Amino acid sequence: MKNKYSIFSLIKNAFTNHENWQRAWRDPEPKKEYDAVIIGGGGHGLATAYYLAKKHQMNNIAVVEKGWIGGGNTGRNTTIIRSNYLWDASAGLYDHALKLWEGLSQELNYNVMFSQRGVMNLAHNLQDVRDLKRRTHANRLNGIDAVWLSTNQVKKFCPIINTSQDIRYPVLGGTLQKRAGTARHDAVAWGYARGADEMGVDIIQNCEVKGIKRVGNKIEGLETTKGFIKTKKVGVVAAGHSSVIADMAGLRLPLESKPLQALVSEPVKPIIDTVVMSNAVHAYVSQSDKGELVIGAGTDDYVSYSQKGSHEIVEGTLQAILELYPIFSRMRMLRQWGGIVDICPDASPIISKTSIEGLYFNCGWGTGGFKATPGSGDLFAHTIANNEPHKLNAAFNINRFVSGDLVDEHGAAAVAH
Amino acid sequence: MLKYTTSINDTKIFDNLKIFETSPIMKLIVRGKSREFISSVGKSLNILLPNEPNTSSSGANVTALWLSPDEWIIYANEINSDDSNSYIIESELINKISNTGLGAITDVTDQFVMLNLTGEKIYDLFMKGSPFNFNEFKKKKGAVTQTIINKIDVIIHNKNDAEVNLFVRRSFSNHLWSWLNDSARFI
Amino acid sequence: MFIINCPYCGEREQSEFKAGGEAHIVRPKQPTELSDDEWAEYLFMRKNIKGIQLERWVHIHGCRKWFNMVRDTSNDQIHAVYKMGEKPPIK
Amino acid sequence: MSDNLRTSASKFIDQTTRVSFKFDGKTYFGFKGDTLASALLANNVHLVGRSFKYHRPRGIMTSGSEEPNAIIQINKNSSVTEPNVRATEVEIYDGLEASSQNCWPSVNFDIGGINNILSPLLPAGFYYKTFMWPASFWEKYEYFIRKSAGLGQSPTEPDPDIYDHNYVHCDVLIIGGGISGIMAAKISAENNFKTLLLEEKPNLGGTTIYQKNDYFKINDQYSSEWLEKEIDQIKNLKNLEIKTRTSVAAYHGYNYLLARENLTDHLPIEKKQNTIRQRLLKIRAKKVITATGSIERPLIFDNNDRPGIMLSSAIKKYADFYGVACGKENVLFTNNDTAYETAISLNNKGVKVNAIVDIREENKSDLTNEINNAGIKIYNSYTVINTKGYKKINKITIMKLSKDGKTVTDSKVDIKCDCLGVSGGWTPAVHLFTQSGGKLKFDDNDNIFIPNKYPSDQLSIGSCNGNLELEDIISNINVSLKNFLKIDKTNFEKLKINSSKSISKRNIWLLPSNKTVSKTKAFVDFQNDATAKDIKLALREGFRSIEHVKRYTTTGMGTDQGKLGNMNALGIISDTSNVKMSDLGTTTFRPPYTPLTFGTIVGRNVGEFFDTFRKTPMHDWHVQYKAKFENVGQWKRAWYYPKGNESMHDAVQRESKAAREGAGILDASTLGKIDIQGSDASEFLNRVYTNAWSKLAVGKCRYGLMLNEDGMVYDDGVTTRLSENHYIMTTTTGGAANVLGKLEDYLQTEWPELDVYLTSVTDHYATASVCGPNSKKIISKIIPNLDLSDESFPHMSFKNAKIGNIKCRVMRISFTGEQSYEINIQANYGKSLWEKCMEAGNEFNITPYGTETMHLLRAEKGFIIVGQDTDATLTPIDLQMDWIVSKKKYDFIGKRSLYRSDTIRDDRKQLVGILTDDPNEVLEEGAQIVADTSKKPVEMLGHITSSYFSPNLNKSIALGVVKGGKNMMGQKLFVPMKDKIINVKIADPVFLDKENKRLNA
Repeated sequence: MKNKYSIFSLIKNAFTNHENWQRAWRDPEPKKEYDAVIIGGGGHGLATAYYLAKKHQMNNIAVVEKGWIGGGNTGRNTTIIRSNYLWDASAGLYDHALKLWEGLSQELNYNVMFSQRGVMNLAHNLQDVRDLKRRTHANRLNGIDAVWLSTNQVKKFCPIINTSQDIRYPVLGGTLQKRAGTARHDAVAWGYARGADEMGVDIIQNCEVKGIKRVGNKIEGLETTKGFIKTKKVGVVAAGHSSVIADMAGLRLPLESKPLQALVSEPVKPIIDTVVMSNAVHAYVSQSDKGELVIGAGTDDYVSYSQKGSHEIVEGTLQAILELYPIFSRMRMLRQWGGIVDICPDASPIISKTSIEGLYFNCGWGTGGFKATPGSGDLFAHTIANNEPHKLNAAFNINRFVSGDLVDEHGAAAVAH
Repeated sequence: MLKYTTSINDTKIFDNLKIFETSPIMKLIVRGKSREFISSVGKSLNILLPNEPNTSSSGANVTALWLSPDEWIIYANEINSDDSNSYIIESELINKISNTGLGAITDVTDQFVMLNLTGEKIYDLFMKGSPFNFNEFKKKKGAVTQTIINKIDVIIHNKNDAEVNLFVRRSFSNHLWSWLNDSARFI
Repeated sequence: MFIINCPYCGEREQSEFKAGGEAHIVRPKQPTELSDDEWAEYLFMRKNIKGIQLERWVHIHGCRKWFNMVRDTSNDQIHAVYKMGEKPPIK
Repeated sequence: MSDNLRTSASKFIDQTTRVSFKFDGKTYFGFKGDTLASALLANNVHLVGRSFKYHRPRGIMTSGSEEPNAIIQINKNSSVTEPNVRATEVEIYDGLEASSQNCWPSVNFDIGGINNILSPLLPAGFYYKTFMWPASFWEKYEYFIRKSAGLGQSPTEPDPDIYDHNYVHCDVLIIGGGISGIMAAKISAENNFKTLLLEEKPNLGGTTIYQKNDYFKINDQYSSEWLEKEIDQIKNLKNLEIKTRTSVAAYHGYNYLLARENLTDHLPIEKKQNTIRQRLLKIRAKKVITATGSIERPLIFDNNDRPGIMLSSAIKKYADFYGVACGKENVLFTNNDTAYETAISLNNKGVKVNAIVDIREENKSDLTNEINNAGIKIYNSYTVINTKGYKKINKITIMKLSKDGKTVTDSKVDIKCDCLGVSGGWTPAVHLFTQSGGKLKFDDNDNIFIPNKYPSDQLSIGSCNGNLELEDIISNINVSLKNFLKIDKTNFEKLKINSSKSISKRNIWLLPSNKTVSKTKAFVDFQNDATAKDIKLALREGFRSIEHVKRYTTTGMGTDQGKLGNMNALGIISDTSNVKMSDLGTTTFRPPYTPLTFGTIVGRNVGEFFDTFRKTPMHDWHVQYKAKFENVGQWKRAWYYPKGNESMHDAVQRESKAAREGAGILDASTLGKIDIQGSDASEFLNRVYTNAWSKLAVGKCRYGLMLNEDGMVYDDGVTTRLSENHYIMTTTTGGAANVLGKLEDYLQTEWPELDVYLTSVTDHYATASVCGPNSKKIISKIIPNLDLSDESFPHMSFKNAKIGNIKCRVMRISFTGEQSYEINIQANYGKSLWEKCMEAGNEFNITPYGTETMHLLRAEKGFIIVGQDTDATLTPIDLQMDWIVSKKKYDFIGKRSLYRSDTIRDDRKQLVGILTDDPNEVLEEGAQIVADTSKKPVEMLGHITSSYFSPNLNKSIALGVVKGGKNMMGQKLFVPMKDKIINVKIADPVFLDKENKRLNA
């Protein structure tokens, strides 16, 4: 590796005042032609490129990004990583990702700070209890390490939660997945970019796709702001903008792009050392290594690409936070932002071939895509390289919306954060 | 005989603000579209159903509030006795409107609790929980709005300077009542 | 938070409204005669436009009436509202 | 350390009122009107904190909300303590306790200081490059990283304070009460606009209000004197509301702004009790005028972060406004004229100014002469290359700048000082403008970004619009406001203005020194310890985008959100990578402008008001009889009625037996009720329900199942035909609002031709459901004249009735499988009706039962509960309710979806009954069902949806969904639990009275 990262390389470079570090990735102009082009330089897109090169020896490929890599939902999410999903298909997909997370820093020689501090999901009414118990039973049988916690066990694991039974929606218990946790979002994009670049992948930033050229039902190439790029395979990993790209190819997708907001507090010394999620009252909180409380809010109900949501959503989320953590009332919101999430009717993603030969889509991750990054990239790479889905993403094909075989995490378990 | 138990049955007085529930007050939802319907309702109640949005009209016995192009709420100006829930106006309208297929009449007497608020501070109170812009509303006698106060649906009728009638669904009324009282401490 | 001009009640805060997604997707008159693909088109497939979109809203905390809106989803500017059954204003 | 630097009296400070406060345990005195910062400086305390990464000693740097260093913890009390407060914003009061953060054991001796020595190992992004070995160790590394990160301490007890909200609607909102804001407010209000003026500081007047300088005059008076008169005038304008201590946090689309009004933080402790601490104003303004001023930039040079190094404008404010000298030996370092104003102010107060170091080759302005006359030495074309003094600056070293400004020449000169004022020019505060979606343009002349395109009806004036000099500010206001407010004249067109002009300009983003950059510590973001060399490293490593550099170096990510640092960072990036500032653009400024307390955002929507609750007319009775309640949607429903210290299980067993053996009564008022009228009512029901309705006779009731368009079960309930064109529909408790919404949607958008009206009457009726063998006797006691014979009043029919004078509706319908009557009466008679039933039922042991018993009783009969036995993935066919799906009907909502290739499959999950081999074993709801436990992963066939011990069958019963279950009757399966495997078999879901004898008994 051109410059391997380690404590030793840090010490070595300290002597030359860090003037000799090489670029983490090149900044190339697009070639005339590639064997495959990935649209979208977010975590999922860069991971896809990385695994195409690493596992499928496709090195003559490019990632085109209209802005800067990792600038979309990768750099805007609350970094929750877990695999305690209900349906077999989802469990398979997300646990595959979780296993990759567990060795990712070493795999990439880039510290993505994957922190297995555990994720708790709280139950606030009797149906929550049924649903979450159902999930833990399914998880156990699928070999996923989620367990049911009584209210007292919840309190024990996270003492600052208000578990009084007199509050409006008292905590009736919860689930805990210990292997779950968080990671450093930017590092994931940068680590994959550096790794892919190392294997010859061209990462082309500030390059917006303007059109998709096809002859008959075959992909011929892409019109971009940096000129025409010839290629027979295009993998679209454009999250909120998936429908925009699909439209260029004359496709329609079962997606709606909606605003999702998040916020952080000012940094404080460690106060909460796990991740707590509550679908019923809409509160998701953890604490970053920097000390900020990282809080996820909900989505608005309208389509928007403005990357702004309504204040009422943030207000509602903080109401729930103070209901569960009254001690945070004097904490202060430092930063608030919005992203664009593409949501499928069944709240499950699409990792699939399309009716057009050589065109592949990876989208519909809604509010929960970050956790899947390595798995998504690995399986999408497999799908593109072999023109066939891997068994782990077979269920996430576009055709399910025609046949009716949905993977309805939504119906089965509220929002898929 | 059956005892009559209202939801609030209380009066609260603050500086420049008084709130209490008025009951029993007959209330009907009147639905219809045709001109014939409008005139027939008008005759039976001898008032003109307001067709201008966010307005009301008042007759000797009843007041009619515009709710939507084909929906009005009609409420009695005087309280009626609590040992009967059969109303002449209702049966009259059912004959003239429902039974003739001109529209629909629905008794909502207890669907809504009617709160009466008087005093200079009414709108300062509303401002604490309602996104609605009352700047013009408060100046316009007879004005009507449907909006939300502290996330609860309400119908507000500007009855007079510094007097409004507020309608809220019965099951929400206790919560709204305690929120109004809590808020009144800070105006 | 938008200000929405309800065609019946006038300008109100967004919190009184609920969005209902893409407009002018007419429910097929004879669903049973559609293929699975055609039915899926109606049921799930959406334009999800970035730019000027025609969409449905309802004044849920007001007059409870549904209406249509012309909105630029790239900056959330509302260009027009029009009643159900009316043609979208040319724009 | 206790020497007094209070130099002169100031009318802004009440020197007659001494205020005592504690800082780091030591007691100090200040005056009413002081901020914590000014009071500390008056006591010659500069060192107040340690930096985030290197724990370097840091002092007060500014006088406002842009402060990056003086970030402190307020209050010791664990419920009201507050981290990360800016000393420059805290108004002192008696009993105030404050302490330094991010240092241990003390700010004077901080172990973390070691990081400063280790700093060569801690370049930007070092953590991405290490802590990876051994893999399993990250959690341990992270533990220490987390401990050393973070600034202050979170409270650990609930907040006793009250927060509030107000919605505000105005014609014109003016943000900022400096000279521009005040002029705008006067113009706006006097032209009959309902105007609101907000100022974040306790007083109006901005920097002008303390400007006593012969070179800045309006109508031949000091600009301060002129402005004071203006302020006195506008205070009486009737159209104008003024709020100070109110800072605008966010500027959203459609001129929707959020402002925080601070009501008690400045008050003595006893005055803070039981009153509102902060109020969030939710402002909707027709027009917005932004007059937020500008923020002075520091200069970037080696060791530019020591305590005693401050913004020149801050030094001026402390002197002119608070009457405090920040040092005894002052030096100013600048690239523009404003530092000269500071020097003049200090000199006029007899505070010593040793020198002015000015990077400009020359400076021709009135102020220069004044400085020369005062005998203050000016070093033109010089730059500071280093500073000395660990906990307080004591010396600077300067060198001459080369012509191109890229290097330094000649010999070093040392200048002694205990306070260094720096001025790198001014940055317009465009944060709110950009939050609102505004687009900026770069002005190369002043090196600033200024408003270009307004996204809404708004205007920027004053220095936040790039008008940095008095004359421009006023002339621009006159022009722009006329056209913004559509008025033909303003009040300020004939003012006589003298203001000194700053002619010469020179800007160097990163000042050169005799060392290479990579060997210096030139801080750009002071709080996050991001230096110029960090930025250069990021660029070297290929982080090109400004957002990348920001994230990699954490520049601008501190609690000041880069108010001081961002412009300098941009400048350095632009120089290093040869990209024009205009092409580089800025990072996005995100709300809030200054950090906003969670409590303020939430207001009083906590505790009782966190979410709305709904009560039935019988609620008080349930409370009186000790019911336990269950949340169903927003409703509070009676769950069960324990007697004495009865357990839930025992109570439910007792209630269930009583309901079948004697009589039971349930409060069913929460069920949704929709009044349906119109000549097309029957047709409408045909379209929304899966079964047929046209033939339902008047006076009869029918159960209906409603699907989503995707074919999945959505809601269910009994609908009664009251007359030819009049029905009443009941829905599930939780589904009521959604069902009405969905029906209105179809009616208005898909089937406008139908003559149907829907009206919710859920709250109009109280519903008491009396069931059990004795129910008929009880009803007949309450309504003697009602013919209850099975012939005239069979199951699934309805009658109008009267109790005394009171009309009511009686439905004979059953969700328990028992003979059962449902009385629907006007809500205000509900409680009384309930009591009547209890009284009448007394002799038959009538037993009130809650939702839990209801669930058990219906399960014995195999009735489903939508949402418990279904989860939006089950069709009526899956529920084995084929009987309710009309084959004849041409169409109904969801019909088409039932015939998709995967929804017609036979091996879908189907609802079945489940019995355990051991009749005393009660299955856990949610437990999974399998056929073969041997192979891993175990294939799951389905799960248990409902499970109870049935006292009436004296065995456990359960419902569940199982793949292909309907063809597996009697088949043995397993329910694998954590610790054991339970043997079960598939059974008929109807466990009790399959022939429905009890219904008609």
